[in-house]
Amino acid sequence: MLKLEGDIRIPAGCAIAAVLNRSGQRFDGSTIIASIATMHKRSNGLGGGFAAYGVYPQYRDHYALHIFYDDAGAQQMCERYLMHHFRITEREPVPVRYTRKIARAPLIWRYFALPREDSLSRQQLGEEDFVAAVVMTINSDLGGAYVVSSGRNMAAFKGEGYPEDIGEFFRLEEYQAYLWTAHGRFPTNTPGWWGGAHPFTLLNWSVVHNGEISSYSTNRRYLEMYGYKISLQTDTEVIAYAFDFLMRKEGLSLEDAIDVIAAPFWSKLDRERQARLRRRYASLLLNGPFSIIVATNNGLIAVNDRIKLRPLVAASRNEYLYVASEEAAIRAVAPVLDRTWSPGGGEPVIGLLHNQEGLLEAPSTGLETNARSA
Amino acid sequence: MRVQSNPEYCLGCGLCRLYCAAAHDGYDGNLLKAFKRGTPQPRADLIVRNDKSWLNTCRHCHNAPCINACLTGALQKDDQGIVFIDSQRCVGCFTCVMVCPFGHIQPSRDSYRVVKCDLCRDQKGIPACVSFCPNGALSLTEEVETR
Amino acid sequence: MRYVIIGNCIAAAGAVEGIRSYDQKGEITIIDGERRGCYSRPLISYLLAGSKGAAGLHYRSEAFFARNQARVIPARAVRIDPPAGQLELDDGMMIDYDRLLLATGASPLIPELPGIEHPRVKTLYTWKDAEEIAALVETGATAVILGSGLIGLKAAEALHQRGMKVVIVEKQEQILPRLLSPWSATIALRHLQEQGIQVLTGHQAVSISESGEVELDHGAKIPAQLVIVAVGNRPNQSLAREAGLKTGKGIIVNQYLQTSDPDIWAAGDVIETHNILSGAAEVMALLPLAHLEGYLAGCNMAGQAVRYPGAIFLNAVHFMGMHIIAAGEPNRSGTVLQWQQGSSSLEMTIDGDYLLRYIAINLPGITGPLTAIVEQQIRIELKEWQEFIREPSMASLPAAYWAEMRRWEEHGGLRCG
Amino acid sequence: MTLSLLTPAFSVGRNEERCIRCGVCVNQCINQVHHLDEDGFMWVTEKNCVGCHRCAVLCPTQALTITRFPLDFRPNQYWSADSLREIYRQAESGGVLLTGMGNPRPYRSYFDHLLLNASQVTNPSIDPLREPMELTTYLGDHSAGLSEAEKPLLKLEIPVMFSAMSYGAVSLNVQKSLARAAREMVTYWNTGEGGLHDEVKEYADCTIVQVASGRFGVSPDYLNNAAAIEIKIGQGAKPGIGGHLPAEKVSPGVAQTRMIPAWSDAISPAPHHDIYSIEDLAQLIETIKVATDFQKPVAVKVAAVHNISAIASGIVRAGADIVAIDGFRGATGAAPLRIRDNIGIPIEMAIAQVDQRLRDEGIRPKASLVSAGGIRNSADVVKILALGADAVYIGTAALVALGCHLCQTCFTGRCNWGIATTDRQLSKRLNPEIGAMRAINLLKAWEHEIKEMMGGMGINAVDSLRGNRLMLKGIGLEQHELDLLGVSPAGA
Repeated sequence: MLKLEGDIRIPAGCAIAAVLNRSGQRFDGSTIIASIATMHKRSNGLGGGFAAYGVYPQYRDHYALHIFYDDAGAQQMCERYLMHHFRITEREPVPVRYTRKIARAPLIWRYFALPREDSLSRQQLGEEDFVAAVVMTINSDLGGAYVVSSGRNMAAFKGEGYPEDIGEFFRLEEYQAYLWTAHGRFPTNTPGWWGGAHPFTLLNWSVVHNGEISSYSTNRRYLEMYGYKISLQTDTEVIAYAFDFLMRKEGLSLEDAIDVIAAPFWSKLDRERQARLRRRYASLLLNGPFSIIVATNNGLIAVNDRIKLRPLVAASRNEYLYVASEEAAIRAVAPVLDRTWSPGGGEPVIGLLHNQEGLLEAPSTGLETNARSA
Repeated sequence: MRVQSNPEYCLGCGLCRLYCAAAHDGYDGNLLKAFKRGTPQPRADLIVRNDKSWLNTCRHCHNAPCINACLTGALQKDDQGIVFIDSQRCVGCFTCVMVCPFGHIQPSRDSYRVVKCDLCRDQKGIPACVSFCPNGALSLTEEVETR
Repeated sequence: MRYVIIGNCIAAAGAVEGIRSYDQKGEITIIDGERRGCYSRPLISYLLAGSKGAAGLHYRSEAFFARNQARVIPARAVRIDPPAGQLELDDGMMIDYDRLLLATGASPLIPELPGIEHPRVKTLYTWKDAEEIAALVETGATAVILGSGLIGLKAAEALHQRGMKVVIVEKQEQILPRLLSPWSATIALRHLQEQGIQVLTGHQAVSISESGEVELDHGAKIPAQLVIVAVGNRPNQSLAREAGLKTGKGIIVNQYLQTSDPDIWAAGDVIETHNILSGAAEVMALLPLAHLEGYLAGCNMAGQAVRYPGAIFLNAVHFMGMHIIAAGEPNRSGTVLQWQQGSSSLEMTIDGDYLLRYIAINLPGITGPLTAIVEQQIRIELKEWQEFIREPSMASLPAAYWAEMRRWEEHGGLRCG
Repeated sequence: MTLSLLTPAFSVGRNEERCIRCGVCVNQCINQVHHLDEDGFMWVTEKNCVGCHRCAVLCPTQALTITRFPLDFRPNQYWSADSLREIYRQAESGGVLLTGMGNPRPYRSYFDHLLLNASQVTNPSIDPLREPMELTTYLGDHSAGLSEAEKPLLKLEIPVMFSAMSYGAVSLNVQKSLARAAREMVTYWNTGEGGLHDEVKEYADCTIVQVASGRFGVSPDYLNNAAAIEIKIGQGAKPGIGGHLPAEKVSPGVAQTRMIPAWSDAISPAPHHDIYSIEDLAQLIETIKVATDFQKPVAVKVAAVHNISAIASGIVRAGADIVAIDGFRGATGAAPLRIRDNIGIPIEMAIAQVDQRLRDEGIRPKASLVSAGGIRNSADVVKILALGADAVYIGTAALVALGCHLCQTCFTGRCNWGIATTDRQLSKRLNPEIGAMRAINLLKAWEHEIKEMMGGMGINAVDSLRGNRLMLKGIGLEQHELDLLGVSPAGA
């Protein structure tokens, strides 16, 4: 019997792409679909997905929970759990377009929700920590339910299939967003499970990723020490958590976070702070070949592993920033560009909305350490 | 250039003498041939005194007294500064033995000539005693000759 | 600079090496009176014995002189004219010099005896002598050797090897009187006798008859095919004397080996050498000294100021399988230590904390250090020597000696320049 | 004296066609196994042979062979030859059986049941000859936040250190060799409980000084003349018992360094008599930190015993910056044989459990974990790091590099290799220049191999290997063992 993502670690090769309008002007999903479709051959039809920011302005304060259910029973159980912790303003199935190219789709629902005050105070957690904990509990403990995305004014759309077919299935041309990321997957096993597709998200974080993190177990065991429940056994999940831990919990700047996950070699460090970061967060160095795009409502960052073992190209044109595994994927949607470049290993491409200074809304100032140490 | 002996690390095992003997007189480093079939002759003596031992090596002196004293011109210095003996010319008068203040030069086993360290100048590589010393007590130094 | 060396011998070779150590350009001219090239005198007995060919006699080859750009003139010097800086040769040629070295050596002493002019009475001092003696060798006939010094014994060995019956006549009560003590001489004598050499000590020849019969002082007569006179040598200092240089038993030089004429140096058997142990100036006709003196004189002629501290008597001789090595001062007395085992023996004379002299028979291995101890006057207590003499070997040499050797290695200090 | 029932342990063979009577075997064997008389006749006293191979290695004609003495008992699976011989020994001596080095019994070695991973297709392996490969490791308390002052850390360029071996147990030349090698390779050597000899004080920057129950040589100067201080509670070869350096090994040099009278027994008590509980340890750690002005990390070394996880957790909470755990294969200069062979647990289990326990408690960043005892090669290093250690100590491997042949008779002080001895003549046999070179070569060789293995995994920093149990698969292990080690079986 084939094992599902989460039961076993499945390495994968991939295509990634992202388009950002730095002024915050929204555009529909056809652009990103056209871009990722160019790299059809980089995926094998076993996974595709998108993250979109700015899609739910009407519920910008709500957590938009997109959830896959295996069946109605799972949905019932999960919804009972959700009600317990959230006030749900709106609940509906995610609109899809059934085509022959997409099969075995789960039940896909979305909820616009706010944490219940009583539940929040009972847990003695910050709001975001609370939401994250609920998401992780659903994903690890509630069989048949899987939270696809849980951020505000954002959503992830993913499933088994080529990314362009997934885009068509989710009717992405009907959504408007200022930031789109996309992923086409080439897993080396057939999980046949939609949760395994990218992007992987937590709160506002989304990660699309091409590569294999050889340091997976080291990274994972470190994050587990801080309460992260790793349910998917995917690198992407670990990357998302690593960013969440470093930036949201530890309050690191984006630059610092990059210096942790793609730390420069000891011999190339030019600032004592980089050395200090390496010493403190040695276990969060992402080792092995990867190119990733990490996005939040504020923008994106794309980065390679420190010796650039996977492709990554960036380009800009006016207000638009493009990132992709291949330049062709950018040219396909923006034939005329101001600038294209191939960032070096560990050298991030950062794209932020004009009014933002970091990937997080309000960078936490508290430099708390050892969140759970005794 | 000379072989320097460090009593600090000399074990007194005597391997230097064995390999020295086998490196000369045409034994070509073959210990068994030298000691089972031949009459091997080490070129330097191992001195064992109380708790110390060392190989009494040639200092290859500048203006060497042995060369000055040699009746026949058998003792010579080559271009590298190695004091060596042309055995064909040696008559075994032992005048050199008498004037070597270090007692390095010694009569050959048959007493018809003398033998001394030639830093294995006929062999390739570093002197046999140095390369086979098991404890690094012997070293080939470039240090200026004793004056 | 024009350097001229009179005599083509050991000292001359040393002088060439000394001069060339500091002066690559100056002209060097060597006056070779014997016209035999630079050969080693001690080797002529091997020539006589037939164990060495003529080719093996050379101390330094012609190539050596060529390499050092030293011109060798086969002629004898007959007169020096110091004010003119000139030298006259026996062929009438005049040679100019800026710096002159007298290395004229020595000649055998010839006692005044009736019949000493007999054609079969020879000395063994030069290559030519050896050739002449060789022509007279007759197997089975008797050779009488007057004197049991080094030359006498080497002649005895050579003639014995050529099949002659050899009789040594020694005026003193022991053989090798200048080298050995009575005790060690007895050991050496026994060895000679065992080898079939007849030795008559305490006697001297009084005449040699027409037929070659040697008559001794107690009336005995020995019919001899060959008589070798080996009763001692004397420096060849007539050239120096005639040139007005200061002379004594030999040419007198200062510690830079310079004669009373500042442009003339002297070295080798012809000079008086400072005896470190006795403090006296003596003629010390020893080959190792000849080379060293020549070398130092050469250095000084080339403008250096290297002192020659003097020397000690030292000699290594072997005959008929016996090796005798002795060094030091025979004329001073002290505590005598003796050791004997098999054919080997050692005798040491110690004065206070200083070794004065040693005589080693068939025990060559340790003599180098002993020579150094005598010569450098390394202070070693008597009781250490008493310990050493129980089993003399390199390993049992007193600690003070090894300490001194270490000091030499670390700080330099060998006497040799 | 009555007849001894003990037959020789080894048989010494001499090939007469090769023996040239050079006498090297005679002059090299301190146990007087070989004899040569003036007539050139040679014979051997085999009962003296400990199987150290000094003679065979130095024999210039390879004329010697050392084999087990070929005298078999009637086969008996239960009463082995060794068990009979041990009884004979005790029946003759009436004493505790003494031995040296580590536990040789055939207990399961988990290292030999773990396999490493390598990259194929889905990610590229990295060629260490072409790409940088980092082994830089920092040991100590990493928990300080970025806004706080960083705690003192030890920097290692290779995660391999030299285990504690005291001057007295080993010769000064061993310490000099290891100290030089440590400096060259940017790692650390450990004084053991024997004080710090004047001649190795210059290596302070790469020295870990030990404070153990005997407190030998401990002074403020001693503590400050080091990069770190290690409190030794116990060691893997003999957990629960103290140390005993026999008087014969307490030479004047050892005596001065340990601050005790010469030629007297040096006894380290079984416990520290000021540590009867964990809070006492906390006080000692604090005291040492105060004495060194909080400038140096403090390590605590314990033997891997049954409840090691709880012990390690307590040690971390007591303020230790480094926890060194010594497994049951750890070696010693002298230990009672029954203790060495029967006490403690495997280091692989101990590290796996302690690492997980400290993570579960969220205190893993507060201390580094050093694995000691039984690391034989670079693969063992890689495996133990993947299980969760930050670095390893090597003792036996280092001594073997210096020439040790594991004859297990260190306690006699008559080590033919100049290692486990304080005898001047024997100590000479280890020239520290050669010793240092050999130790450096060993570490360099391991460094290359570790980098090759990491490169194969697609990892270019040792940080990413640490605790990376996905890189391990168990082979031939029971499920409960796999669970304890936190690895999955090969093929799964």
